[in-house]
Amino acid sequence: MKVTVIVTLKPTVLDPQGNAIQRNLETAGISGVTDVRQGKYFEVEVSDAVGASERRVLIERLARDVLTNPVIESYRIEWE
Amino acid sequence: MKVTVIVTLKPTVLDPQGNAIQRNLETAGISGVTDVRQGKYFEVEVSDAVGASERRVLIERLARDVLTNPVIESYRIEWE
Amino acid sequence: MKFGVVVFPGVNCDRDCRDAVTAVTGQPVEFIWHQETSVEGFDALVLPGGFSYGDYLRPGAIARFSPVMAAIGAFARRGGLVIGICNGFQMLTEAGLLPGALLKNAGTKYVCRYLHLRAESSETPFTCAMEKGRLLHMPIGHGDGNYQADRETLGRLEDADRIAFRYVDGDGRATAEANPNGSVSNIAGIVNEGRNVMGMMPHPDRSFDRILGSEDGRLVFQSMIGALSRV
Amino acid sequence: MNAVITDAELEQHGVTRDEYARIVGILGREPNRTELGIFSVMWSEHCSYKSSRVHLRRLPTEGPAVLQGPGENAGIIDIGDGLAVAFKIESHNHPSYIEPFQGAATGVGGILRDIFTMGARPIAAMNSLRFGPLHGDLGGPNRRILEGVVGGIAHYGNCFGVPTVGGEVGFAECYSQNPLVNAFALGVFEKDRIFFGKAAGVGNPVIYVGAKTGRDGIHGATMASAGFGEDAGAKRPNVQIGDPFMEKLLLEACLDAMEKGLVVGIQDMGAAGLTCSSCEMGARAGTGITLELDAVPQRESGMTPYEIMLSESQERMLLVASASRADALFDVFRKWGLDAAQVGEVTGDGLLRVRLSGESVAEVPNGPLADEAPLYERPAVPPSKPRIDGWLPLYSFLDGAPGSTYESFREADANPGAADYDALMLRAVASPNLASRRWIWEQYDHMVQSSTVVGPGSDAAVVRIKGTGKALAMVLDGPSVHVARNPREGARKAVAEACRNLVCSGARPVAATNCLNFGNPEHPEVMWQFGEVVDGLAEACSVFGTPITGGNVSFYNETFREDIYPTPVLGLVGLIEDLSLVTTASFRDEGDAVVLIEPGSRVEHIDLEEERALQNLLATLIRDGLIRSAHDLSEGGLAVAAAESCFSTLHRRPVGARLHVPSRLEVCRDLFGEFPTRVLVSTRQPGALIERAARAGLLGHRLGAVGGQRLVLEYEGVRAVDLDIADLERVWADALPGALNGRPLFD
Ligand SMILES: Nc1ncnc2c1ncn2[C@@H]1O[C@H](COP(=O)(O)OP(=O)(O)O)[C@@H](O)[C@H]1O
Ligand SMILES: [Mg+2]
Repeated sequence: MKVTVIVTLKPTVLDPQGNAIQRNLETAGISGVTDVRQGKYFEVEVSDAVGASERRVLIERLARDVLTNPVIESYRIEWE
Repeated sequence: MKVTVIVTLKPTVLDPQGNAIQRNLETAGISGVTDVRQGKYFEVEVSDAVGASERRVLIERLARDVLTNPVIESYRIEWE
Repeated sequence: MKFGVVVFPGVNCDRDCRDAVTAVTGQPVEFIWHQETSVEGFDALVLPGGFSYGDYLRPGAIARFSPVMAAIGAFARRGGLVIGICNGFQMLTEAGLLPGALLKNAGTKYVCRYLHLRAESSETPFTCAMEKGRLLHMPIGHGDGNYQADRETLGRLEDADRIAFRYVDGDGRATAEANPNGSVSNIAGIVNEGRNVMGMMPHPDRSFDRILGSEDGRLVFQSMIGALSRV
Repeated sequence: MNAVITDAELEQHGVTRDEYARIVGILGREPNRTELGIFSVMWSEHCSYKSSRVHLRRLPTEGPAVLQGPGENAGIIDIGDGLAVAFKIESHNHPSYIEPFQGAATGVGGILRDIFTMGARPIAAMNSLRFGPLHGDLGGPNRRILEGVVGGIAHYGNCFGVPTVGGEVGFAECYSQNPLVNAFALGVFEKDRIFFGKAAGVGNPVIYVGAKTGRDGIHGATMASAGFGEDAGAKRPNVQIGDPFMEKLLLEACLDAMEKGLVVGIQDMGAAGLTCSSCEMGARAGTGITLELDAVPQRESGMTPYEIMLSESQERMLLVASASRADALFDVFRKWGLDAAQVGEVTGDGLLRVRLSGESVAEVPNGPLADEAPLYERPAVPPSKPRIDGWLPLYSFLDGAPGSTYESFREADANPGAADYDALMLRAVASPNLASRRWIWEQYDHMVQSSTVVGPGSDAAVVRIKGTGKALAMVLDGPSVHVARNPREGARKAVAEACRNLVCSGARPVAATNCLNFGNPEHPEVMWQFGEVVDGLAEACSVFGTPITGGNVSFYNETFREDIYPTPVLGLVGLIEDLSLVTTASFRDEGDAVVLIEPGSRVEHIDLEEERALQNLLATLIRDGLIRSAHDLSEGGLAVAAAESCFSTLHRRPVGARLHVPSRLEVCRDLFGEFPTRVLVSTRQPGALIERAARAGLLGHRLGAVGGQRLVLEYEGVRAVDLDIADLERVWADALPGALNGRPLFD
């Protein structure tokens, strides 16, 4: 089964990457974009041998403990 | 207005970061995950002064020409 | 013969490239600011290493939109010599002047070390001062040097003798252990179809003086001078 | 604008009642909250050095080469040819515990700004790190901290484009919840082009350039002035994110503007941000500054004056320009794609005036704010019993090693005849404090700028100065267990060892910087340690003629009330007059003779005069071309120094050596024991060398020769160690990556 985890910087945390992209869009001929924030997108494949409730726990732990740096990031899980 | 762009590696392209995460899952005590692929997640804020149709063109161009390297990646836009 | 070193915000090997070209060729070298729209008057261009625009988004991705890139493209189409080193290689692939892409290293970490390269072709303006199979000692320093291309592109590179360098061990074998970043087929450098544009991850600009550990990098710039004086 | 300040607020700000009374005295009235905030950061331990200043005065700070001592962003020395060198070390311990990657990254960013603020282009960086053990209960968290810290240093330095050429890493239990991250940077410039943080010229515009101000890091300086307890998590919103690309733009733009003569005064916004930079610049020039907060570029909406003044957002600079040339300055910033804004003006009345929407929100005199911080002579009492048992400093590398390694050495030391020295040798080179650091420094770009002559891995790093035949050698050194056992003696040893490292590389030591990492200054034992260390440093630096041109103090390194070891980290800079003198630790050719140079008696205590004799001897031997390689003996003693000299280099595969170890004490101590003032050299003229040593009052033992594929150490006719050198090197090289993967070689 496939699950998606989205990790984004907390709103008040500076995003140098997003800033640099936004600030240089004019040179790429794109104007009107006032803000860009960059996050991470994970597609996670879980073995079907793992039961449904176990899976929830597993993905929660993966998202919270491995994929996210809780000091600066937060996460969201999209179950399909 | 806020638009989300998701950029993922094409399925045939190998993903060093996803692989590294997956390799380290066992040490983190997480088993049952058979694959992890890492992509990028962009939250883009477009000025309200930009009209709706213009906005579509703008975001398409941003996603296709800037945020994605077509040799290895593909993108998806989520209009809200 | 005038060399131009193109300066993008965030590159950090611009001075190294200038110093290396000056030391090896004795020819005049000038910096070209990324906002320039013309590269008129230059005989060869160097796209240096570093972190243009922080390498945020993807290495070389934002630099591709700088005004000077259009001029560089036209220069290349006219047959001008363009060498991209490290971040410069990444810019050339992003700009479509070289095929393939440079992904994050297989180990995901930045790697800075000396290693061995094998010159795979002496039929390019960047390698003509080396015999085919020649081993070179040169450093790398990158986090995204994992060269990847689809099967068809690879076939074309192989068939047309367009692979300039491969990572090898001290005995000249292109083994998996000798590959520092996971590049397909141990590729460290390639040329375009016209053979006048080369991208390479290792740094000839850091190996032009024995005191730095090696002077094998000189051969690359000597090749360029040789090729330029022949036309 | 007055508000009643409560006791709770004072406590929150770390301001005592007495300090508050002093503030009221200076202002002649009660402060408002913004003013209290301003005083609290400027008078925090981190910014004001209120507990350390009385001691720091005892450090030697002057010498013929010193152009700028402590008091500015960095110290400056003269290296001839019209060139000067700025260098400094700074700690980022607390932020690195909270967020290892960003904490270490922003530490690197801060020290680089200190260097280029003065007009120097950074040409080298180093770092000194301390972590808890990678094995055992806290092994997992400690490994993650190490990986994060190293990744952060690499991220920032690599992108900025400064080669990270060296450093040191140590492990001990006391750093488990309190890692140390000390970052050093060094830059070069023309000696008549030094810039200072002075707000000169009444009417001149005050200009802000760089990243926008956000709510990050508010009260970072106060945070670095308190220990960690249960509430470490609550301090997390303070985390700052580094933007090395922005910093690279600032570097190029600032140097460009200075070159064009557009800068009157300049200072980075580091700890205490806008507050510190504006009031210090005013205080140095004896002027006032008016700030219009509406003009300050802001990342978030609705920021209060308090937040704007105290924000520690990274990658920001404050400049004073002459009124007539401000436009040209803005042009430079525009070229580099940087946001800049005039945020104020220099005034003649000595006041820091802060205004928002036309209204005054704070008004404080610059001078007293910057210079009249309270000064404490805190109680200092020696501890009733030493924390470290006397045995450990003999084999200091065992601190933080797995229990079994520790025990094997303890047994061998007690019963030397029965031990297996091959096994001990393998354990020694695999121990955390001795294992190869390659896994770490390969992540650092140590070659950018094409000037690295000797990179990480030798005794000192060597960077050439382009355009001259000269080079600079530099080293960081902080032997913590020795200092923990005996602070004064340990500090003397640290200076001696750092200088010895420089001399081994062909340099003459010129000047020093230091970072003093200590526990809670309110603990009398900690203040005693501090005073002792300062005296040890002062004495040794005077003997070696290396004045201290600056540094940093980091107190409150404690977690759950446990203080760390007193950990002074010395940064020494030396000059190599000619590139031909550059010497490394590695043996070169088969057949070269190997000689150990040491004083007549082998004791733990260091004699600084003997040390000076050794260093003078070595310097002249190198100058006269007698030395092929030179390696200082430190952790792991003779056996480990010999192994390190054999390991592979850029230019050759590993090479063996067959050495006879002179018998002085007993075998374990003679092989692995750590005694000061010793170097291992290789030479083609052993006879002449030994004779010259004797004339200098030192012993030169001819131990044997370089050659073969095995390292053989004979002791009293027995082969104590006999190992294939490639095998030994593999164990040494694999130990750290193995431990980081949770697969240590020995447990
Ligand atoms: N241990 C020390 N030895 C000598 N000088 C020191 C020491 N600690 C701090 N200093 C000096 O005190 C001044 C203030 O230091 P600091 O507040 O760390 O500077 P910055 O504001 O650049 O961070 C500097 O000039 C520094 O060199
Ligand atoms: Mg400073």
